[in-house]
Amino acid sequence: MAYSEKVMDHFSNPRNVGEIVDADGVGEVGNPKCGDIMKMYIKVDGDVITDVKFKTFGCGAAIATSSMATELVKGKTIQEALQLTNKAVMEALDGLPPVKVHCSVLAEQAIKSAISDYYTRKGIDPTPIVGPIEDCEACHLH
Amino acid sequence: MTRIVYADNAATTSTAPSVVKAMLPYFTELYGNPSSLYTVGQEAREGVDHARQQVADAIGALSSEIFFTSGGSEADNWAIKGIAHALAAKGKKHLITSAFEHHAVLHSMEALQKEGFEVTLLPVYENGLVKPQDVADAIRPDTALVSIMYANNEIGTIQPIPEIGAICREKGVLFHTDAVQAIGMVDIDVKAQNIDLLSLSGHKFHGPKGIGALYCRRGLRFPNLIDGGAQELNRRAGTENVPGIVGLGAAIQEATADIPGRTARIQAMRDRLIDGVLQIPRSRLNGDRQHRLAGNANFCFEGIEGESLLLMLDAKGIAASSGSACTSGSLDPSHVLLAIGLPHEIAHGSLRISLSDVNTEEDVDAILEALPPIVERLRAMSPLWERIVQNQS
Amino acid sequence: MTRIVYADNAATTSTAPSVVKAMLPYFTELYGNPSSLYTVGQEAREGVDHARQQVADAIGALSSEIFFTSGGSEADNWAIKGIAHALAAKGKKHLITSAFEHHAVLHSMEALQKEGFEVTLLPVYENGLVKPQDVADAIRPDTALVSIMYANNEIGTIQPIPEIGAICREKGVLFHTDAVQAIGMVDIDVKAQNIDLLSLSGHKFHGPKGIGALYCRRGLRFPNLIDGGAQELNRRAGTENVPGIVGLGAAIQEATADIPGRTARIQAMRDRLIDGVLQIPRSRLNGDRQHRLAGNANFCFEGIEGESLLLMLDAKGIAASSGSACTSGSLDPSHVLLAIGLPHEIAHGSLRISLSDVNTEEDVDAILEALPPIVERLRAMSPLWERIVQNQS
Ligand SMILES: Cc1ncc(COP(=O)(O)O)c(C=O)c1O
Ligand SMILES: Cc1ncc(COP(=O)(O)O)c(C=O)c1O
Ligand code: FES
Ligand code: FES
Repeated sequence: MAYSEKVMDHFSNPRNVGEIVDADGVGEVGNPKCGDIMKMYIKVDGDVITDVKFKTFGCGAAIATSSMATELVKGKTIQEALQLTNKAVMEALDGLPPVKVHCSVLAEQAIKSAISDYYTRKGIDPTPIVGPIEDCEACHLH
Repeated sequence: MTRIVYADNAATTSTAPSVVKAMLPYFTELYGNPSSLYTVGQEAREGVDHARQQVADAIGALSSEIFFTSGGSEADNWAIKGIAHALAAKGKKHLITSAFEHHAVLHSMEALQKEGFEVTLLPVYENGLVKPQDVADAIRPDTALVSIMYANNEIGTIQPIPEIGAICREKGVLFHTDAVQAIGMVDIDVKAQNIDLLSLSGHKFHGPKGIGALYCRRGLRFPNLIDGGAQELNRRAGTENVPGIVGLGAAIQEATADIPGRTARIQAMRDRLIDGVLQIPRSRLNGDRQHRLAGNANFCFEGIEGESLLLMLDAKGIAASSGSACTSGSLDPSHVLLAIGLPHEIAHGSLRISLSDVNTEEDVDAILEALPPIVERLRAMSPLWERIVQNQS
Repeated sequence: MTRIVYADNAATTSTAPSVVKAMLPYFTELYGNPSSLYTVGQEAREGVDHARQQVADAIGALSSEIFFTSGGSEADNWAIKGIAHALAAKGKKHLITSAFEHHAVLHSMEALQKEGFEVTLLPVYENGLVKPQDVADAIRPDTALVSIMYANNEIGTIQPIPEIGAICREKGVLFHTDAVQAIGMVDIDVKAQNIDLLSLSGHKFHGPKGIGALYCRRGLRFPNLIDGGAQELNRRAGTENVPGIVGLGAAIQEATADIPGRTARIQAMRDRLIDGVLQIPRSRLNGDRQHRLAGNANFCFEGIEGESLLLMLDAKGIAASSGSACTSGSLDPSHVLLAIGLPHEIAHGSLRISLSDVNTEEDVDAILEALPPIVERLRAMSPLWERIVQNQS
């Protein structure tokens, strides 16, 4: 498997684990059948994400990508957070083994899903802003 | 430095120092080709012959019935594909196996399916045991081979091999067993147990990696998997891996010298481990507790995923596994745990701890100390666990 | 005690002490299963990855194109049977090889013939060389594979592989070469020489027995020989023989580090040997003298039989061979010598002396001293020799 040191660091000491009780948006992606669920909580002030927390059921890469994704969006505007790609998450972690790429996709989608929920709660249709949140490609295999 | 607790002996074992010692002369002194006439070749030949006798003695076979292979996978492939191809000529194109065999068996079967063979996969039920009656019921006039493993590599369940052997003999169907996990743990007698073909692999009982054997009952003929030179009575080509063969012989002799004594010690540690681990809420032991390899313990912990668990155990110096080593690159949950009826989300959270005679009570202590807080920590960050707890309350 | 002169390095070589040293930690310390996540498994994985790179570098391949096998025979079987089966689906059921390939190739071809494949055996002429034009002429629209060995194991002739590779590439036919004897003796570059598949075996260049590799050009897909776990990118199942793989890597690196320097030294000894031996009346060197492995000398002595010669040499502490080791159990004369046109009675009297970098000038002296009287003695008791001498006078 050979995870990078960064991955192991974020796995062993995940940043921003937990939940935000009075979150402004909560998103959950994945599916227990395939062994991964990510749940993201965001707190928004104006259009800035002031706090973010996650909970993840999944492999080492799932936990590390969740942790890294929260780091990358914390303090950013919603627009900036929406630009976050799974590639950026992977790069920030110094790469992932090929079979684990989908875990980073999950992290990108978890952030988007939380932002979607934030808009929905405000009575705004998130679809034109956030775009569709597609199923994990690997999921179709099951 | 953290002390390393190696608790993945079902994946592979350390080579015993006595085995390495037996092998060493064959690298640099007795390095001749055993097929050669001259002295240095004949010395190598003697090493090979002696090891063949050691393997034969360990399972109640004749030395002429033992053929060395590169490991358990090759032995499985050779036996299954070989018998299938030999009997297809007589119109027998039906094979019987179980749903939770090792991939070396299952994928050989799949390759044969593509060639037009028909394969019946027997169920293994919640306890992880094949029912002999199911075997009897599945046998048809065109059945070429029954292949049922002696003991499962993930959940450690020991199959009713003597009963299955008797049924196959009575019905005149050939019987292969993958005994890779069973050697040194269970009394095996191929004659008394009516076994026609048996696979074994050195590195599972403190022998070297890359060497194994197929026992093949006298008189059974089927095509080679590896054609070429006249080695192994013309049935398995390739210059003999002399140090490996000598190591396999030494290791199997040690592992089978006193099976009751060996397993009693391992099982006592294993039982304390099981009792301790099952204190963790919402944990379960997978596979029958009685018909079980002495060293095997396989658990599921609801709400957490296996790989994270392993990585955290590794950080504490504990080497264990989830599923089997050869599938750890894949995203799919263990086919073995699915075969005993576990739902996907639970099958993802399994932990296999496998002990051998090199483990100690201190190893068990270390695992029992490290495991509960890790499970707790992973559950604390698991949204699935959150859901399970909410549903419960 | 007589000093042992080991002069059968084409049959097998002693494992270099440096190679054994590289292997040793992987038995008792870094014994983990390379497919495992935890540290002791990942350390083993690093050893395997490093060795894969060493093998790749030695032949100009990418590390992802190297698949470890249990030796040269398995690699030959896998390449030939695999490609044949893959291309049969496209209607390509014709194979081309030469008459004097190793049995691992020839018997694989025969097994395919029984399945309905057609095989063309190219001639090798008196000099023991395949003509590239013959290859070009034999290729048909339904040709699946050309398999020509890099260097012959008995008479040491080096084939025009780059020319054959170019022809195959131009005609769009896959090209496999058995390079088991050539590694460390000839500059091999699979890309420049248009080689699609190449077999090699560790024990021919002071690596361990029971480990080899198949180079397989990127993108080439064909069925596995050994199905099972996900090892070797899902293409060759079985727990990796980690010590063997590490030893293979170390050995191939040493053998190929300075091929010109290594072969010059060996060849100087070999040439003195040939010149000396050919002083014996009615002796001949088999195979082309120029296009020849640096360590190989293969002679025929009229009127005497190979086995007696070997036993008498052995009594003098000299280990050499007649034919190849893996056929020494058989009574048939070497198919290689028959292929270069020797009559049966002469083909029975061959002697192969094969030197390596562990040999010394003293070894050559010893052989040159021992051989002539032995030949004389055997001839003195040979009725065949009597007849030869009578016909001559
Ligand atoms: C040319 C050639 N091919 C194949 C082989 C087979 O290699 P192995 O015995 O390692 O399987 C040998 C030697 O035995 C050989 O010399
Ligand atoms: C039950 C069983 N069969 C077959 C094998 C394959 O053996 P090897 O990896 O030595 O080829 C293994 C272990 O890997 C096993 O546990
Ligand atoms: S999240 Fe499932 S494998 Fe990584
Ligand atoms: S979320 Fe199921 S495999 Fe990715």
